[in-house]
Amino acid sequence: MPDAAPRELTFAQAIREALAEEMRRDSRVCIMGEDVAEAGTPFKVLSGLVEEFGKERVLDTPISEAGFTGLAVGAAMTGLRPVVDIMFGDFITLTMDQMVNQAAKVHYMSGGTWKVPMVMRTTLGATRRSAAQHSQSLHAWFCHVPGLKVVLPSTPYDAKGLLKAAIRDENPVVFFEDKMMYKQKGPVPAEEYTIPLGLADVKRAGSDITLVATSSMVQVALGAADLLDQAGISAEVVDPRTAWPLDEHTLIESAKKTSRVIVMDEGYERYGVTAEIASVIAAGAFYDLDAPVKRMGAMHVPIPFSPPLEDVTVPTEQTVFEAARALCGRS
Amino acid sequence: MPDAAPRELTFAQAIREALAEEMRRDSRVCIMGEDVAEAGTPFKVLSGLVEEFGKERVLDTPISEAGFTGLAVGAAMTGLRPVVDIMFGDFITLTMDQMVNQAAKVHYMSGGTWKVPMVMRTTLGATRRSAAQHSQSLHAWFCHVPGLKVVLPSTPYDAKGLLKAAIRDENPVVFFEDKMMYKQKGPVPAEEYTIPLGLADVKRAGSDITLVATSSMVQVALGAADLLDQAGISAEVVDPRTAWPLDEHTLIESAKKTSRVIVMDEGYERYGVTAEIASVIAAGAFYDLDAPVKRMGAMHVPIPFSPPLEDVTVPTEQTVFEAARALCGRS
Amino acid sequence: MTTAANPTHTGSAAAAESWIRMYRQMVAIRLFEEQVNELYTRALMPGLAHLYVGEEAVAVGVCEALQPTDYITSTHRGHGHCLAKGASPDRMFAELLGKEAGYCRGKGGSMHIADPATGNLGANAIVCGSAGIATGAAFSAQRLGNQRVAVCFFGEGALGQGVLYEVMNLAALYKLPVIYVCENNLYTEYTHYTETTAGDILQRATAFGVRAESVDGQDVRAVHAVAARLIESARRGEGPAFLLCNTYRYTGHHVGDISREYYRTKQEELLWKTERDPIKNFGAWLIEQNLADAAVLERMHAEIKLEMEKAVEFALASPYPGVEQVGEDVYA
Amino acid sequence: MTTAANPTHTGSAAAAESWIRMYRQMVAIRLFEEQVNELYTRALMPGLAHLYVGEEAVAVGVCEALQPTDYITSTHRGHGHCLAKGASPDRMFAELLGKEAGYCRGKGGSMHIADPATGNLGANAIVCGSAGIATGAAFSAQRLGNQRVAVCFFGEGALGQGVLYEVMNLAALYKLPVIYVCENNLYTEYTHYTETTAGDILQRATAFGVRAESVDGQDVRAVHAVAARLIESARRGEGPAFLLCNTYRYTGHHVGDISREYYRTKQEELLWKTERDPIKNFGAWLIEQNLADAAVLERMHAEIKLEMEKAVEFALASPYPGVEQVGEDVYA
Ligand SMILES: Cc1ncc(C[n+]2csc(CCOP(=O)(O)OP(=O)(O)O)c2C)c(N)n1
Ligand SMILES: Cc1ncc(C[n+]2csc(CCOP(=O)(O)OP(=O)(O)O)c2C)c(N)n1
Ligand SMILES: [Mg+2]
Ligand SMILES: [Mg+2]
Repeated sequence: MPDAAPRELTFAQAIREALAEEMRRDSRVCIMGEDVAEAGTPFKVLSGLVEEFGKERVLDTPISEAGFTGLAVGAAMTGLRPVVDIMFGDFITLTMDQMVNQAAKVHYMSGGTWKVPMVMRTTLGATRRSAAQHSQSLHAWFCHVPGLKVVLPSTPYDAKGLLKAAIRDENPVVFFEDKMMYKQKGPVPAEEYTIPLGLADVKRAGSDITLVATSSMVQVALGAADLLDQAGISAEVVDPRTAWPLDEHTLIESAKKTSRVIVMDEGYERYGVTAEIASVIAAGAFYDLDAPVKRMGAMHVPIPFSPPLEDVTVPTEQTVFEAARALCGRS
Repeated sequence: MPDAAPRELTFAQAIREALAEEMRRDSRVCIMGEDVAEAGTPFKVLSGLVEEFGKERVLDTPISEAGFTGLAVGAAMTGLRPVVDIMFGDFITLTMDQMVNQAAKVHYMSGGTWKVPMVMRTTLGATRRSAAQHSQSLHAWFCHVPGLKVVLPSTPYDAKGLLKAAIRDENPVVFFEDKMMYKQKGPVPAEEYTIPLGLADVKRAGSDITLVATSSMVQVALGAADLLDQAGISAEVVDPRTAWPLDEHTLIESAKKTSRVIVMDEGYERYGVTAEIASVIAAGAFYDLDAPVKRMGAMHVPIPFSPPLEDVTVPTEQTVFEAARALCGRS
Repeated sequence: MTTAANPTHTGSAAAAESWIRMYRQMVAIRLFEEQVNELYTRALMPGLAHLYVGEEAVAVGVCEALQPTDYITSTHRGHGHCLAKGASPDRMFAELLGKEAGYCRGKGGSMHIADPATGNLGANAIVCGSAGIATGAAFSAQRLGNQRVAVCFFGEGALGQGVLYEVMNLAALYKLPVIYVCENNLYTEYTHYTETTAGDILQRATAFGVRAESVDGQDVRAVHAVAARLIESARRGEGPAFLLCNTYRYTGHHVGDISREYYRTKQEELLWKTERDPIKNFGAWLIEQNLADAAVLERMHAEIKLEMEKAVEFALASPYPGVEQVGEDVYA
Repeated sequence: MTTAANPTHTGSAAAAESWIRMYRQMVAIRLFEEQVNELYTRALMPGLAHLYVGEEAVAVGVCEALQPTDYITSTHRGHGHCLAKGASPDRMFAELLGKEAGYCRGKGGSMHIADPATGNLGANAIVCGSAGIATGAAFSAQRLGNQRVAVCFFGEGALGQGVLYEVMNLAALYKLPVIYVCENNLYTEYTHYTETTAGDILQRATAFGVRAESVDGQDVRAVHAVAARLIESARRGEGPAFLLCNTYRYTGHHVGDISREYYRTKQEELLWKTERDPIKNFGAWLIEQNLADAAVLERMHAEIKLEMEKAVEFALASPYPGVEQVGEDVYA
């Protein structure tokens, strides 16, 4: 259906469309997870897929995250291309052995003979009043693990293109979706496209400061950039899109251009994604930076339930705006 | 037994002595893990303890890392002070839910009413020809998690003092021991002492470059410092000793003094401990650094079995020496 | 909740008192949950909550057989366990609203209520997340010799989690005083348990050396009788047990789960509500046995309703924690 | 390893061939392991290895009932499975020495040998680490309709890992063609299994809907008979099975585990070696049945010994991988 007219999809729809297209294209692609079939997940992201592809390919599992992730690893090694659904990113704790000691290492340990083309889709993000065990953004763990790729889409367009690329990838890929973003709309062309893993995207060009932002933080960065604009500061917003492979080049070039950088990610700030990106930039743009690279991530506390407390644990447009202004010497 | 005479213990003996002393001091302290009793662990670190304290307090468990770690969380909440033994650090993958979603969060989620005074002892380190599933240094994951403390001792003296402090701590503490270091000797006084968690230690003073090194990398840094000395470069070796709490002040002050820094840790370099420490230093000593902070960690590959391959995956005295020389403009 | 002797099998006054207490407790849970639903519907509660309506007899029957110092662990569907173990509704509502007066100073919310004073080690939002904790509490009890017992409540969905079998094995090996209470309400979130559970549930316990029984979870007397027996046996050092309670949740998986026809029929719901309601049936029995008359029970309902309304008011009027508290309680 | 028809229950020539092949294979495993121990003792092998000596009948009896395209997963004690499924000793030794000619280009070592050509999905150094993988291979086989079966070998220590029960439940629900072969050699590392295993092992499978049988793991004919039956039933779509093989490891947990008196007696070891040796007993049976005579078997031993020595020589003479290979194979 070649249709050039601009089309808007929600983030959830974009994910679903990517899955449907890949499942039509390749009969080896199947989905497994808790309440993924008729229920279409609690977030309703997968609604309709079981109707089209049947229960053989959209598989409701028991609440056995380790078990069905392990099953997916073996299935991926032997001819299928499973997409595993881990409802909340907090539950990846249960899959670490399967993902890290198995999926990530099979190819290497076997001297390149076995492959594990699987995708784990899961969620991140707080401010949903879901408390400490349903609000974490733990993707930094997987970024640390050789053999895995980690995708952090921030728009419906990126989500669709990156998910299709992830499904076609020959390696285990972990795909984190911000659960607060599912209803957000954005343009998604009807034509087929994929986005290669490992390419950053400049979401907004600017000259005074670089805001590197991932996933849920991209919208925050763009909002802050608007505020900064009004304050006469031109912010560039760069979205790495994949935390691994990491497009260091684009990040460093932007930093060299603007000479000031804030790195934002919704995972915990300490020992998290912002640390890697900040230190890559601090080293790569060392001679061009006018100020220390500033990091903004989740506060180092288990996510509290109470709304006024939860709200201060993550960066907001306002806090980013203020930090950026201060970094530019205009506070 | 007040005895001021210098006394040498191996790293393993220091650990064992710390445990024995704390078990004598406090009947609530108990040990659980696989083959910890008569076998005293495969590393023989715990030999003799079951003989003194009995099988009730030195408990052989099934191969159920998640199960007995979970049991320890509950036991810690209700009056005991368990020390859990996870044989290889690679198996923490199986305990992530218990440690991260339970142990680390209980105190906070309960509004400060329940506490989890437990210690997980485990190992890190490669070059033992143990291949990809028995050679990882995954401590960065725990460093990322609020509610946990992470200890990385590098000498018998530190190991003993820090372990005693960890056992007395009211929080879940993860204690990583370099398995290649167990037979290394060092002075350990016979007198009682503890080392507070959160204090870095300058292992060697110097003025031209700072080598920040953790755990297994401290000896490497000290060796490199000797080589550097011969090349006319004075290296300061700083050991944070605990990755969390992190003694940022000492690290930054050393960096300010020397103006050049290499951060070394045996975990994967990417998204690992070196990223956090490097970015803390790059920001904290921004105006004093003469060169980008250099990071040296494990190569981003599953640890290979083959000796010549394994040997190049981790920093060595020679590679650190060369990197330091280059950083000082003397390559 | 009751005193040392558990004379509920006799026709004594103490038994009668116990029956009435259980009835009251079940009604309290139901009316508590009605308020929760109301708060959600009126958009006064942040987030979601998982109601225990329909399953009251399980929590109450079991907790009536526990001492105040005994431990429980609970789940995402935890209000019932929490109340049955003795928590007060006002601080619970405050917690559900994220207020400082809540059991967790607002930090936990519906899925994390914990209360050392009543031995409540905490609700848990990880399915099966508290199996280790309960087993560990039993381990402490055994090692400290304090005669306590730990009860681990969980839904049948937790049967999917391997750690359950790991800790049951540990409990059997060490003969720990822990009771695993499986609330089989037929569904996990939106999937019937038969689609996710192969084999035989009771055998899943006995295979690990944990004796197992099942009971009609809608019959509080039956639940209480078998729970009391298992608990006292565990207390005597005879080891762990598994109790399968067959029950049903009347409403959605959570308060927002309104359209349920795609996973279960309205007739099924109706059948349980009309034929198998634990409160209604138990009330009828109390009247039949001349232990209460209808008017007394009605008055009780009204009283409790008022109590719940007051508790909600308290919670609504309570202040949020100050923002500075966000960084407190991370480390002890 | 064998052809489609598995006529080992008949007295046919094919059956005789199969018996001889199994005998040869068991001897090959034993002599392979002797060379491994030798390499360790002479400090020619990096790291450690876990010998399969004493357990040969399990791997051989099971793998004889498999097709070349069927899958296996293996453990830290994996040389026997690997050989029984058809791997060649020279590339295995090369792998054990970290040489480029090894099955994994030297990257895996003893605990990670994998070989797509023989359906070997890989040994695994995580206890129970391959249970998910084997189950997934069976899932693929079912979905792709390729009639393959997957066998998951593991020691009884893996019964401690919850994930085993998670995947058995999945296998039963989806009726997957997977056989879980539990090698109970009585010990984990240094602990007798009765100290770590409550309840009943077979029930731990049946409770999850997986039918279970046990067999004398020292009797290759018995192992083969029951394995063949379970495998063909799984292949027909009748679902998973669990096979408990009672066996014994003659030597230490690993090559360096020399002093074992603190966890088991020398008498016990001696008893198994003298009375229950799978090779000796099977050889005697072959002779008794006139399927071979002592001289033939002796010649076979000598031949295999030579083959193993050659394989070792090959491995010793092989080059290490070039250092540039360290970064290859991380991503496909
Ligand atoms: C480890 C984990 N996986 C998935 C979930 C999401 N989840 C929350 S409740 C639930 C269903 C639980 O069913 P059951 O145990 O039967 O309890 P019920 O809700 O019926 O009381 C699921 C899948 C979770 N909280 N934790
Ligand atoms: C998850 C995990 N925990 C612990 C270990 C350490 N370990 C290696 S082998 C072993 C014992 C295994 O016993 P069993 O499964 O009976 O196999 P066997 O060695 O007897 O063949 C242990 C505890 C491991 N490799 N993986
Ligand atoms: Mg349920
Ligand atoms: Mg064994």
